[in-house]
Amino acid sequence: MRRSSIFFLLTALKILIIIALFVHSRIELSNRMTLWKDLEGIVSTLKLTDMALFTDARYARHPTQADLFSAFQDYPGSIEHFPTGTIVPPPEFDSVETVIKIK
Amino acid sequence: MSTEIIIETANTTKIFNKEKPDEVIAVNDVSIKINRGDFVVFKGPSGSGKTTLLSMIGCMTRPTSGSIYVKGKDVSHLPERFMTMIRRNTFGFIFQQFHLIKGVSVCENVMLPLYPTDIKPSKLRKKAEEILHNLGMEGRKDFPVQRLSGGEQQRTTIARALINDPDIILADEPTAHLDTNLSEEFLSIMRGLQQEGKTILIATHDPLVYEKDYINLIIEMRDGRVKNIIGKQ
Amino acid sequence: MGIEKHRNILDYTLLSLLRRKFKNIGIILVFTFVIFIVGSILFLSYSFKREAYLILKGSPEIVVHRMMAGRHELTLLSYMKDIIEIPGVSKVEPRYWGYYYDSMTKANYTILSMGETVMKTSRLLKGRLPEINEKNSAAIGKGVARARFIDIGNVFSLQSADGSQMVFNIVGIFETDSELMTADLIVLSESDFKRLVKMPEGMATDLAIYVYNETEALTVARKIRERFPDSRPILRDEIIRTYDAVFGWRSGLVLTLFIGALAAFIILAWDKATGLSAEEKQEIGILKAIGWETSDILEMKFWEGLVISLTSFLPGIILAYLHVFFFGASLFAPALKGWSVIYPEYRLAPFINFYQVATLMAITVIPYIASTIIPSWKASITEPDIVMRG
Amino acid sequence: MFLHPGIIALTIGSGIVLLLILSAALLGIRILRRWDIKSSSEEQLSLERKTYLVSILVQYALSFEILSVFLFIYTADDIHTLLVGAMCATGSLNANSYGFPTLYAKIVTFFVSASWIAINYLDNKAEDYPLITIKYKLLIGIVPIVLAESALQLQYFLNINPNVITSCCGTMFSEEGKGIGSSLASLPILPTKITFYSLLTILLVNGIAVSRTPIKPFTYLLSISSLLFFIVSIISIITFISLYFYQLPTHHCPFDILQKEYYYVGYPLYISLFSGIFFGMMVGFIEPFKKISLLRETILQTQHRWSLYAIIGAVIFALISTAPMVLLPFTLEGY
Repeated sequence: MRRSSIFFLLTALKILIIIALFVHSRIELSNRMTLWKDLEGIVSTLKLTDMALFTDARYARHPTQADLFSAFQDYPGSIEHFPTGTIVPPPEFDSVETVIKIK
Repeated sequence: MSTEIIIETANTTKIFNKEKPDEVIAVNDVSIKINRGDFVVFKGPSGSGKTTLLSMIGCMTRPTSGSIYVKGKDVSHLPERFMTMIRRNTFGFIFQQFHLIKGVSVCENVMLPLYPTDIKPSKLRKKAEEILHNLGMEGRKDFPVQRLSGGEQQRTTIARALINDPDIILADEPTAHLDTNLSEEFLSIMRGLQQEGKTILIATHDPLVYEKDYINLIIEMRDGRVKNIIGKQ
Repeated sequence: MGIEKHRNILDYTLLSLLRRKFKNIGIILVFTFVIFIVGSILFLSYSFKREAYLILKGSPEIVVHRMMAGRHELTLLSYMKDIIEIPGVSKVEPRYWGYYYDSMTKANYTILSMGETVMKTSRLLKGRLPEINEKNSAAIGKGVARARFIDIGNVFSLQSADGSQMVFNIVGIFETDSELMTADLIVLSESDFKRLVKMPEGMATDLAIYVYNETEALTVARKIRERFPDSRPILRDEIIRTYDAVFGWRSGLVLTLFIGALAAFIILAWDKATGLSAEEKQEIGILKAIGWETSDILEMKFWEGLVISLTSFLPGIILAYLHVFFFGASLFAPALKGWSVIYPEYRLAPFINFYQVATLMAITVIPYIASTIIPSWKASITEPDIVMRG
Repeated sequence: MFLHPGIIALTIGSGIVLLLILSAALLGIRILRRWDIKSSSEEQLSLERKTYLVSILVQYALSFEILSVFLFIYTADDIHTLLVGAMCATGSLNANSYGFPTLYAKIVTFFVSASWIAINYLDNKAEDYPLITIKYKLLIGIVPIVLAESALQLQYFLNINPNVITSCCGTMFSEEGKGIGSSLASLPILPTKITFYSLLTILLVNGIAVSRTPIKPFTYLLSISSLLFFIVSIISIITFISLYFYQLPTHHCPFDILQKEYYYVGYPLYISLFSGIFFGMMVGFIEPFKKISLLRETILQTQHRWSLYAIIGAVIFALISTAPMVLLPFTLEGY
């Protein structure tokens, strides 16, 4: 067999694997639909606003509820929260906050 | 036999490093004519300009001034792209150090010159095997070239030079690394090709070559100039 | 204009790559690793983003904090009756929540009371939630249960604001599937919560506002600000956008750092390509002498780049996918965990799409290919007559 | 500016394209100044070798550019969640005044560099490189376009402000609104349809004429009709074609058809349109080069081939855009 054919075959094989993974992802996602519905239910009952991913600092546990004014709340000098601090900064409010103007 | 002029050089000059301190005039004002079917030897010591002349005729490099006509076409000012086309279609090359590509089988080495063309590999392989067969190399076709003997390497280079069915075969010091027996064998192969109608150009300073009686043109060179042209017929 | 020519050149390229096996395999391995890491980061952060988007749709449409001296203060329940008057508002509910630092396990819990709404049973909750005025019972997240080695039916105690220990029966535990949201929760009844933190009457942590028409939320928020200048309304849109920004920032940050590694790799590749060895140079000289054209050599080099990038890119993606979605991004887990004692166990939802693949390609393959252009050209213009000159 | 992966990718990508085109143009200037095909000097030889470098630089730049057009639209689509009021790419592109100009610049860059490659292809067919001056002048002309594109893109990403409420396709292409988008959306449907299909017919007739005998005036007519057809097609997509895909009489957005909900139908639609139009326009563009005797044969063959590509592209485009009108029950009659 020609070397180029082998190369094409191998590449096609890898693309097939990727397609298989893609199919896997779609199946997995559709399986999760009910889970998300249930989670949404819990979120709305408990009136949660945040994920429990980072529990070591206040702004990391509830990034959406962190206040705007204490700029240095555990940041940037807070070495005790170092690993999460590099991953979750205090929210960039200038890019996420909706300005609510009072007439 | 026809007397079509297949190669003509007109005042061909090649200067390396022009207008620099280390300027070298490798070929100086050479005008020769070669007919189709000739067996030509360029004779002269090393540094006499025969290799440079050969590479200009073979469309590998362009002359600094003067013209070169291959089959009547002026190739001296062609861009490289088109020189390559002519080189690929017209010439077969045999180099002093064989210049086979290591790690590649004999057959593929022979096929290499026609890889960048639209020829089907199966067809190309058949052609290569046929040529190798004619040269008595069929048993070696899937050998890696670095394991071949000197004579076998020589025959592989000949086969590679023939793959594109060239009109003209250029050989640069082909016998330099061969013993007498192999040199004789090489020359007889060349003689056979000449009899098939190919034009043979050999640059050499090996007396074994230029003393052969079937050679009909000897061009003697020294210091980039043609010193003497002996035509035998 | 046939296709054979290109395949022939590809054939030869593969042959010549195979002849320099170790060098090329080395490059492919390094490149695969670069793509694997960058790909994992992209997949991971995109999944978090999408998941946050899907789940947090259940959050209250507006949360209203009260600010005092630049700090988050308890909200007065008396605000509620003014807010409910605002046209478009369908419901206002107080939220009671806060943090509890457990010195025994050195963990931070999120304590909250669920107010008046009573949840029907959920697949994601083993047991039940405490009733509104039920004393000394709690539902906890899996993370808390793990940290304190407790289960349904056990009791555990928290120290209240006046220094006394309050004991709670565990009446419910949130299931593993919900850990992403619930791992560190301790859900108490409203009265227990107030007792635990000694919250004065007439106060709540903040208010959750619901509106009839979601597109009116912004207008409602503005009216709340007009009515109570010391309040800070947070829209659900902002909550979702915060997560977009957090994970975008996160992947952006790591990518920016990683671009350094990529640059180093490109320098390596460049070096490999420019440092044309004498042997390679001669090989190209021979090819040109026997009839290969400059553009054929360029094509060969193009194939070389393509073969190396494809052979690295596709496995890189496959590995990244397996890493993130089958092995829970285990390589990144230490960084994600940080110092948290409670860390949710979750299986990420495998969101992938063409866009991520294209982005990944733009970040990794394109710089690599671009860095090979000039070296390829330099190789391609090797003069054919060097083989004649010996 | 957000540190969004797509934005990082696009910024790096446009930096690379700019670098490639700039170095190609610098080489181009050197070549323009010193080029002398008659000379055998070493300088001329090294210039000839540089032409190879220039052409691969532009070729790579073009392929990155193609990827970047799609990535740009897709990124715009992806970041709409970060912007208030944006519901699709239109909204994101509207977030500031640089969005749409960036898109237009990308399309122009795409067309210009593709035509450069086409001319380069022709030029390499003739032994004395007759088009070299035109070619490198065009190359220098590409530089400001690419420069503008990168600058616009950078400005676009730097100036995205999530606080400013943007208007999305709903308002931009609404029939009541003001501005180009709205006036296109409110064009009367029947006359637009008639114009669309009659221009398509003219283009096809010219294409067939050229593919038989590539001579004047058909070659020029093919170019002109391609250009007109391009403009009318874009208008038609906004005015009526997209409506059939959305099955909604009021939804005029030209970007939503790129989304999953519509089975990505926009991609084949735009790709066939762009490639068909490109080849159609190039047919007339290369007509003047026929004067060069060495190129005459090549150009005749090329025109024949390109006119076929133009026909194929236009037919595929027309088929895709007509299919929902014929196959789906939705009609616009009565609106």
